[in-house]
Amino acid sequence: MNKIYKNADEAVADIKDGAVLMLGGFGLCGIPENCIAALVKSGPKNLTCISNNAGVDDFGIGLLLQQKQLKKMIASYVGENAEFERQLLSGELEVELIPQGTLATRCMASGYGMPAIYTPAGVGTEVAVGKESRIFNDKEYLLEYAFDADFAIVKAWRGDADGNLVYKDTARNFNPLMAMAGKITIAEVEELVPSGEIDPNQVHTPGIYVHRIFQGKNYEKRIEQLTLTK
Amino acid sequence: MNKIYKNADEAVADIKDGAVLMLGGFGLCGIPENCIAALVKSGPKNLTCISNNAGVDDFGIGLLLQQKQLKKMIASYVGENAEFERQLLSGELEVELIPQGTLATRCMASGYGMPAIYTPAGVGTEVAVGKESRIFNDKEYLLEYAFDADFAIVKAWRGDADGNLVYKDTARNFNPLMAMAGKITIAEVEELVPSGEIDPNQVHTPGIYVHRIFQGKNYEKRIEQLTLTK
Amino acid sequence: MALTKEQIAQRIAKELKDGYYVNLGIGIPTLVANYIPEGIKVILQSENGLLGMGPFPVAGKESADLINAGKQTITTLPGSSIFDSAMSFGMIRAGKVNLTVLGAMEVSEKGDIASWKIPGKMVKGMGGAMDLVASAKNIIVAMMHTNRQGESKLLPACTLPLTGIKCIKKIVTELAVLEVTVNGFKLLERAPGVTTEEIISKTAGKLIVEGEIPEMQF
Amino acid sequence: MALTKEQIAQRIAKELKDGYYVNLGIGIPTLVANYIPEGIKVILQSENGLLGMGPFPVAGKESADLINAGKQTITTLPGSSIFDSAMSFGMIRAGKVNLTVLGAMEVSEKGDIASWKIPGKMVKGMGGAMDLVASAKNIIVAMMHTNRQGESKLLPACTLPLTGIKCIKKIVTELAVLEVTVNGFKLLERAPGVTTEEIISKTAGKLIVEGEIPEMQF
Repeated sequence: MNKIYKNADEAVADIKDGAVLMLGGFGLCGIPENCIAALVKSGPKNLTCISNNAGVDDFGIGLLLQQKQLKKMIASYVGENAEFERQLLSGELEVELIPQGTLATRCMASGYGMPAIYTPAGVGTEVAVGKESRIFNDKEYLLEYAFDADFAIVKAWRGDADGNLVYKDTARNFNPLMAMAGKITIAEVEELVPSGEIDPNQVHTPGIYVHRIFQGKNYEKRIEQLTLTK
Repeated sequence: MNKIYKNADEAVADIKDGAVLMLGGFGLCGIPENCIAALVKSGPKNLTCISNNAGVDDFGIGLLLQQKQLKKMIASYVGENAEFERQLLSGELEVELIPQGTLATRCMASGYGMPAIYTPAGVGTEVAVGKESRIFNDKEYLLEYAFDADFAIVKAWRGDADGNLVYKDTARNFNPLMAMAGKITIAEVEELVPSGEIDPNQVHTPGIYVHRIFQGKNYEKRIEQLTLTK
Repeated sequence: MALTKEQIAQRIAKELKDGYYVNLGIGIPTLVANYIPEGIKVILQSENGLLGMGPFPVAGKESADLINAGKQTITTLPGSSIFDSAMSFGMIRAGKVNLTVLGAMEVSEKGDIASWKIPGKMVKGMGGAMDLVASAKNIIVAMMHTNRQGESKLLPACTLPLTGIKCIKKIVTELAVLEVTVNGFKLLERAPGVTTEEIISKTAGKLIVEGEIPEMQF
Repeated sequence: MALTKEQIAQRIAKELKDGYYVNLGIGIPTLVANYIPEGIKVILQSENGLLGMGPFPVAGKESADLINAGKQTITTLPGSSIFDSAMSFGMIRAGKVNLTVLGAMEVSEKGDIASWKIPGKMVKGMGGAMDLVASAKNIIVAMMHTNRQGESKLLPACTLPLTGIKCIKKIVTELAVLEVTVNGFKLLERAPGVTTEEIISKTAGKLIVEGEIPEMQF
């Protein structure tokens, strides 16, 4: 068994035109920088990207937008990105907006083998249009389906040869959920350690969910809103 | 805000006759020993206990059985307990058997605000009788409802004043799931530390789910099946 | 005198109770954190996966890995915990968060809220707002009483696309504190020096004014 | 010669592939761990919340906090991970576990399995068995071909309460390896020295015997 890949180029090499990708991260926090750069280089087109946000103009998923590699974006919030807006208004890019908790739970449902979940988010709004709803205990819920992806691409702080992952602070966000939802899950980590160095009790994503792992390099980890106490 | 209780007696003092309790643990591993002892002492009757197992004759939930404090047991596996069998056959005790994964997921659903979940476990068996079923992607699933409890009583390895919990090894099992499902959640820990001593990244149960916490004492931690490599 | 944004936040902060877990939205709600009453402990939840949000970091201590739902650099506190987005919305959905404070474009007399989309303008998305309003048991809206055109934001029915329905319990504006009841907006308090008449004139939805309306206390 | 229990386990172990995540039930299935082929890595899942189950501990190293689903004291290995019961069954339900091996009282020619309950006897419960059989994509049953009364356990239809339906893919008994096909049990291999006629006589469900049936290789 070998899950270790040399680098991002090797890990994403078989991602082809039309693939459905999940990309971890919240804003620019905890995004798989190396894999995004490798995808810009390898250049698959007509991608569907499932990610909470769409990056900024010159970083994160914004880089894939610049290269016009995206056909569809599934996200909860897509501000902070002028090129995104341009492609959306011109009809080049399709967008599906999903409440953030629904997005997260639909990923988890996939990793937990649950075909669908019930959530009250969106009841009575345009999000509910065309969806099945049901009352439980006098409260209305929408039925939302699990979704998976051809490839889930996540970023962790540490990982080991068995594919076990540990995230750092709020860079965790969607990463463990998407890791569970990939038909093939690719994890890039800041530090790849030999199996045995991570306490089994502190593993956030068990290796069973991770198919490929590599140690990323040159992490920029850009801060979107630097806010300081004066 | 004070979640810290002096001891088990104080923490379970308001558990009255007829209460519905969840008790963490798998077999005798990770059970809330101190709270069980305190319940034997305080003596509420007609309890409904939701727990994966029912302990052994003289330990764990078996102690509550000895005192005839249980009206109903909801579990996945109830072997290893002669008194249990006697009460069951004599009709003193009602038992509801639930597949283990269904039991776990129904607890989690409660903590995640999901009123029901779909699982294939039990399809085509007597577990499915009277239950709603539904086909997703050509596979049949049962609709199973979230359940909560008046009190969830869990055991963790470490905890802090904010109620954050960390479990040790497979003593984790049902504990984090039940901790999320209690209207009131009581956590007993081997070591209670000041807030700040547990790395936020290593918290298994965030304090928001825990209402009462105390440092237990005299843990016996009995081994059910000592099995050694010779 | 109409309240400043800081004063709106300050008034909302009076609703906080010891041990409350609170989710604060972007804008005025964020300011509520500056006015937590002395002697009580309030734990802030950030829906990107943090309980126990601390203040912004001092220069040099910022981390790209530690941000809030507004993507601002923040800090943790002793007793903080980190979790994934599913658990974060799980605890919100399960009603474990005691109070949610958020902004709005419009609120209806039924408690409906519109806050995420203006037809004809670029739609950025609902983020976590729909999950929050559909799940939280106790929601306070912090907003201006009227929009830039001077039109009331407290309406018989929302005109903009909805974020959620029948969910808002209380509204604090620069002019008033109002409760959403089954019979409409009920005026609870006036901003110091603001007349009941002014509030009536600026509230388009059904407004219940019973007896003497007290001034807010700070 | 009919296989010993160890040999049944040994034969099943030949189904293991490098990188497989495997859940082994109590009894004969547990013995499979002793015969993992050289040169491949197999990760054992224990449904109480562990991936990477190691051997039983040496005396003095046992821990009450570290047990398997059979409640036996065990150890972890480098690369192990621990999780709660919901995630454990989540990964099972999601089909992430490549192979499940478990015992049975009866298996039907449709792949139904009965393994948890005998009417009139004390019912201990299904534990995780119903979740496992309903979820796993690849299930091998390890059992004796006949019961203590000499009656076949491979039946047209199960007579005992079911654990799951249409889920068993393969059966290894002391006499044979059989595949469950849409047309019934298909005989794949005979135990060394066991005749096809003996297997036919001890299989009550529909049995497909095509051509020469090879002997098992160890």
